[in-house]
Amino acid sequence: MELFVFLIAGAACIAGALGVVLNSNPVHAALSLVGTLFGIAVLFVAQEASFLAAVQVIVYAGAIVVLFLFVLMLLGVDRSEDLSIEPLGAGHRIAAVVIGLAILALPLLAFRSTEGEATGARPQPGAADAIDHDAADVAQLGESLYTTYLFAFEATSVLLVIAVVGAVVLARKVKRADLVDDPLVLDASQPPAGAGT
Amino acid sequence: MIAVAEVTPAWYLVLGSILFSIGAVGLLVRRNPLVMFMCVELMLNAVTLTFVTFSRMLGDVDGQTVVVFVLVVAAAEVVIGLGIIVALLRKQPTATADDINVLRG
Amino acid sequence: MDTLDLVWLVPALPLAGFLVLLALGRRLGEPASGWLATAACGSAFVTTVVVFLAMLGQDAEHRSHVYDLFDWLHVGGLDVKVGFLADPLSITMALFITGIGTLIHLYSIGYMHGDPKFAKFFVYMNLFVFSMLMLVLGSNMLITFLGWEGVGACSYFLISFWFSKDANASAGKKAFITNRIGDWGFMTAMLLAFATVGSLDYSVVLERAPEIAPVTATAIALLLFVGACGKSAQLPLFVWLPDAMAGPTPVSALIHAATMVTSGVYLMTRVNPILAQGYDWAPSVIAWVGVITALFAATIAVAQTDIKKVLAYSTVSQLGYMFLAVGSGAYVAAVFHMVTHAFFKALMFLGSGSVIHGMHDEQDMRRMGGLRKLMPVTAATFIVGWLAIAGVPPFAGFWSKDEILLFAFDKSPALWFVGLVTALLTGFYMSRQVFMVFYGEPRWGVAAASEPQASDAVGGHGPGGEAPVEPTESPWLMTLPLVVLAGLAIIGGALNLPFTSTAHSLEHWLEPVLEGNERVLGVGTGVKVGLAVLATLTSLAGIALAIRVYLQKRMQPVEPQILAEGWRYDSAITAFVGGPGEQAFEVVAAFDRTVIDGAVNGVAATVRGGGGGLRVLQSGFVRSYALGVAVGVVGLLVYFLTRSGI
Amino acid sequence: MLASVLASEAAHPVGFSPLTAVVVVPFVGAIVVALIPKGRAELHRLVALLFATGAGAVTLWLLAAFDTHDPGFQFEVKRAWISDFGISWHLGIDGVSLFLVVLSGLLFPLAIIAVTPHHDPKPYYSWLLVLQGGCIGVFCALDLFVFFVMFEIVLVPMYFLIGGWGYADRVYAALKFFIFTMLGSALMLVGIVSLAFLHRDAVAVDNEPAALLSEQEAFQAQEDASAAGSGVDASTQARIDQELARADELRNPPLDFDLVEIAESQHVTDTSTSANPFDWSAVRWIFLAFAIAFAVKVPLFPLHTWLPDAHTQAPTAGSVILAGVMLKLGTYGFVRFGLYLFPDTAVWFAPALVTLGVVGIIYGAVVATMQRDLKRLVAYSSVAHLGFIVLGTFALTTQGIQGGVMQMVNHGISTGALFLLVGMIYDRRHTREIAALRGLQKSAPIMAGVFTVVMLSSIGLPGLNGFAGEFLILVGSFLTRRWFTVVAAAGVILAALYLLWAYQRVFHGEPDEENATMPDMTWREGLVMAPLLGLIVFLGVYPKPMLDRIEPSVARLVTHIENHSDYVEPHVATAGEDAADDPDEGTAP
Repeated sequence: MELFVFLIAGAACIAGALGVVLNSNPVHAALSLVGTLFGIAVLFVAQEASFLAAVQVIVYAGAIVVLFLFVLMLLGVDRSEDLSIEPLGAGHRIAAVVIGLAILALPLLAFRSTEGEATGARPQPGAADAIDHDAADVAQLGESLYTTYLFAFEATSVLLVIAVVGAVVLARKVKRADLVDDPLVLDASQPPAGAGT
Repeated sequence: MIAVAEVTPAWYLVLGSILFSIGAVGLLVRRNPLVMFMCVELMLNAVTLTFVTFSRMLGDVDGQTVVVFVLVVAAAEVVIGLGIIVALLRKQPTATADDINVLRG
Repeated sequence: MDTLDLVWLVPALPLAGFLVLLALGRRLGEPASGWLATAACGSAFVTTVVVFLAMLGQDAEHRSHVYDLFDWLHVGGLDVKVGFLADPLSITMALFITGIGTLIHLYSIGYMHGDPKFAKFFVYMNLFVFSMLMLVLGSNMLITFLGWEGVGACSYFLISFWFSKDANASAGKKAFITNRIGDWGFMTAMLLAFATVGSLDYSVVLERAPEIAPVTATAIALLLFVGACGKSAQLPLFVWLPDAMAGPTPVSALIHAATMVTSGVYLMTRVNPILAQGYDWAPSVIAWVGVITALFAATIAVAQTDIKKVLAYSTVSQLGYMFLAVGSGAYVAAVFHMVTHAFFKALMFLGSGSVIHGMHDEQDMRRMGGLRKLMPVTAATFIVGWLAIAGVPPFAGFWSKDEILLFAFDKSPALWFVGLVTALLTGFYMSRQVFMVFYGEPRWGVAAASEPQASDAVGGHGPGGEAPVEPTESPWLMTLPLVVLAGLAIIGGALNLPFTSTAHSLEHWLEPVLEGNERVLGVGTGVKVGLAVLATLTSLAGIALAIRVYLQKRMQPVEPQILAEGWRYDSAITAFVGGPGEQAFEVVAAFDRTVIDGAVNGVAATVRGGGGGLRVLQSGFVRSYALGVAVGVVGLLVYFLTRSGI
Repeated sequence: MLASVLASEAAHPVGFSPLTAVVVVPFVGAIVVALIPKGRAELHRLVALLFATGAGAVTLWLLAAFDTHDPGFQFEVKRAWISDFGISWHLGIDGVSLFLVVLSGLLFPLAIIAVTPHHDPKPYYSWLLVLQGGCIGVFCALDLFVFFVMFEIVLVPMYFLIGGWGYADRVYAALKFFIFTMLGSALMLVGIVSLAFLHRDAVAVDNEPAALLSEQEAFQAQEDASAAGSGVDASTQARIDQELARADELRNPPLDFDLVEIAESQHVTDTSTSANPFDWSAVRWIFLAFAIAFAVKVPLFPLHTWLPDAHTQAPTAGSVILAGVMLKLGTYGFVRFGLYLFPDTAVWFAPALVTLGVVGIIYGAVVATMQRDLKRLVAYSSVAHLGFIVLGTFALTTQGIQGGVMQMVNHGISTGALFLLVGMIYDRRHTREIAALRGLQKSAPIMAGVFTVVMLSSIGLPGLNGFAGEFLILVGSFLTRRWFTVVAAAGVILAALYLLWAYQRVFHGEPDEENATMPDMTWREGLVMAPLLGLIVFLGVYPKPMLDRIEPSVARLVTHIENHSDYVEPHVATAGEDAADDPDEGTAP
């Protein structure tokens, strides 16, 4: 049973991922990203992390991707980019692919040396946060979050606040006056891409 | 019924690394900042997947905890990133990642 | 308290004079400041006399008395006190320094009359007397060195007294630096002495001289001799003395004839035990340097036209005699000649000063002549000096010079012969001077045959004497010292008459200092007399020759240019220093600019260049950076995997 | 020694300590000046002067209260500062540092009186005060870390003084100065830290036996308890734990940056015997690190090139302080942190450093002779003079080191005075070109007179301060380094050469009209020069009070060196003993 789940979800993930990379149209890319996200969520469920699966769907599929689409639609920048050209030179693209393959190949190498068996230290019997398969994972997650990682958790709240403020500051409409030396603002006089030294 | 093969954590990990490398390549080849962001998300998800896998395999909930943090950070990151992109694209709708090179040395 | 303790007063009085004048000199003005300075020096003389009498009261072995004032440098083994050594030698020196010093101070009041820096002149003069007294009275080498450098500094001030003339300034500088070269020797000698004996006190060093290894003793002695060469203007360091004539004439008389230049002789006499402890060839070196200098300078003096230059070179020559004496172990004769020379040479310098004063700063003898009638006193006294230096009996010079030659003969006839030739020349050039200045027909106002090459190099205050003026006798302030000195120059020989052993008063007097290092003569009375007669005849011959040439004009004067230019010795040195020497220095300076500083700036440039090169990597393309990151990731992966042995 | 430290700590109850005061006062002053609103130049000057003189007054009090016969550190104060790293606020002065402290206390007020900045008085004065605090701090510090901090603090104000108030090329000069000295002190920091750690390890090794002992104690206690049958009761357990704790403590002693502690215990010694830099022991490298830092500050040939630029471009006060005090940081460092901290290594390195010193003497003099800029000339003369100091220091004899210490002060006085005079000339004529000056003695006789005295002291004329120090150095170094000394003595000739030549070109001759109209010294300038002249003469005629205070400490230092190395101070045959006969016997260690 798990096999089928894994195969289907995994296929969806990879398909979505490829879709993101290969779709010249950003909107399509965003949509195929959704596929991947759902696939991951399913795999979470398959690994008894149902809470994370839910969060995954809500936060990513529900919030982040929608945010992406909002930006795309709102600013109407959904023109497809020409994948056949590479301003940084063909070398860049080749290098990218090579590196990508390397990043894929090296972990696989590692697996081969362990006969395809992922290894790791098993937790001691008396470990505080060992998974109890009868209890709900939400409970256990919550416990570990609010006890062991309480400080980190609080820190994330601060992080989110900062993010919100930052987003507001960045996205607000800038007045013409301070356009002048705003590094993010590009004049038409800016040299075309790739002309930089 | 066909023979049911055992799904080892390794499978998930391999899947994770595949997703990660796809994301990486995408980040490198795509010029549209939004799409680059999506690729970053891909990579993050690949990592979360491996975390969850390990968490299950080691019978330790910490892995999942980390995933929660990853999600939060990802959210924050996206918010800021999109803010920047909005500011950028509003000025120049056709801007690609290569146009933002004011920090050229 | 012991009367000998008063010795500290001797230098203290001029010092006090110096300080007072330094503070109030300007306010006192002329002539009060002059009188005050004279008083300071005179009182020092009186004190010296008191001490001298007190010392006469003692018996021979108690005549050496050390009086320490306070610790100067006391570090570890080194213990140097500011102390004074009163013994026959130092008191003899102090006597004629203060005595002649007072006379010259007196003279200066007249000579410096009307000079804008009248007061300052006496400030320097008192400071000089003080330093000179420290030099001779110091109880250890370091105090002597203090005086040694002090007189050097004073002579620097006084030579470049009229500093607005570059020649004067250069002369002063030259004197100081040349002396410094000698001082290096003195300093090193002191270091060696301390390292060997562990003290710089004469009492210790000299008393333990016999323990010093001959090689060390020789080294010390010769290094001190280097110092003496500098101070007493011997070859090869005599070059500064002729230029030093740029100073006011009283200065030339006091510093560059009577006192300072003789300090080298004093030093060598003082350390005679060390000299005796060294190898035998060491004294011969000194003797030969001395006699060669004497001859060398005498030849130059023959052709000088500047009245003061003649005297300057004759001084060098006479100092040569003194070193000849020291080298031949005739310390008494050396001191003897030092004293007599102080008399007649000071006399002649003051005389020449009086002439220059009377001629309104004319120094070229070719523009003088016939002054005998116009300046009777000056002429008379000058002539006395002339006879004295020429060695005509019974004048002072005869006795001292004769004794030196005697000892030289005993050491080696060769030395004696050179000395004799020098005596001949001395007689000749001194007579030449006298005739050119005081005899013959007046030539002032008449332009000399060729423009004098020397007279413009020496300074005169006020306007130079271009306008033909009637020379006049100097005021009594200037003539009085002349008369006194003339008297001394006549009777000075009485200090040490060779006839009976009791007449050898100076020798007995200096006995305790010389500790039997005085050479024992191996010649009989007959030889002595013979030599004396021969010496006298020689100098008379010189005079006679001069008479034929310059008085009766029977022979053409031979004054080859090369002699007038002092064998071009000085000019050669100047050329070297100004040429290769300066270039060498310039090379080093250039090395500093280019190589060392260049290296530093080079490094800076390299860094800047490197940074510029690395700028290229900072392309500003996000994706390139991302690529970089990715490469890093791969690198790390590879690293970890290989480390885990896959 | 540690005991004495504790004793003195007891002697100084918390609260007042003169050294802390003298170090802190200038810093406070700097803050105060900084707080006074802009544009009130006179007030700034007044306050700055007040604080500088205050510090100076305290230093004079120190001089008065100093116990002449105590060779050790006096007025010592030691308080825990950063106790985790064993860093303590440890100050103290002995004969070596006393006069340098006084010098710093003296020169700054004079510099403030003498020179008024042309602009921005406020930062100028507060930087000057920071500089004073730093300098005094360096001379007082007895803790490696404190020393380093002070050593660094000094750079900053000097950088700004040169860069802010200097002449045409100031920025270049300031940067050069800063980078040069920074490079050196960075190395020194490495040296300090590694030394502290080496010291700790060495202490641990020494403690090992004691540790084993207490462990045995604990073990024994356990044995007895079990032997008695009764289990380990509370008291025994307590004893066991205590013993074990003690053993542990002994095994890991705390870090310690205390100079006196490290130097006196000499745990870290130079074991290597080879000259090959590839198998040197760590200590040699550490010494080298220190030595480079100090050599830059001194500056030793060939690291001197920052000096002429810094001196020439710095404002007059800057040059005065630079020459008067800051160069001494290097030479003082050599004495305190070279000889005292690494006796054996210092002995090993001595020949090299002496050589550099002598080269510096001749080289500096020769280059000085050829300078066309009066200030540059004086700067190069400093190179020569400090060469003498280094020669004396590494001659390792009482006379040499003492002469070196004395010469530090002398050089501070006479070169400081020289720079003041050059500054006065510049203020009047707006040029330092020797060629442009002429016949000043006619227009400014008093200045000429003062210049002459200062010049003669710099030349080393007996009776003036320069000679006393120089001669002691030569005497001292002659005992161990005969031939070097003979060469060095020749440097005396050159000193006369370049200074007299310069004097002739500047003061002698017939002045042209602009030189002829140059005004003479003002009373204020006279007021500044008077104390310096007084010291020049006094120290030359009667250096005894100074030498007496320096001697005990130096003697102690030399014995310290002898105890911790195979060096033996050469025997000087003093009166009564037998003369050392052979002059050529190599007395060098």
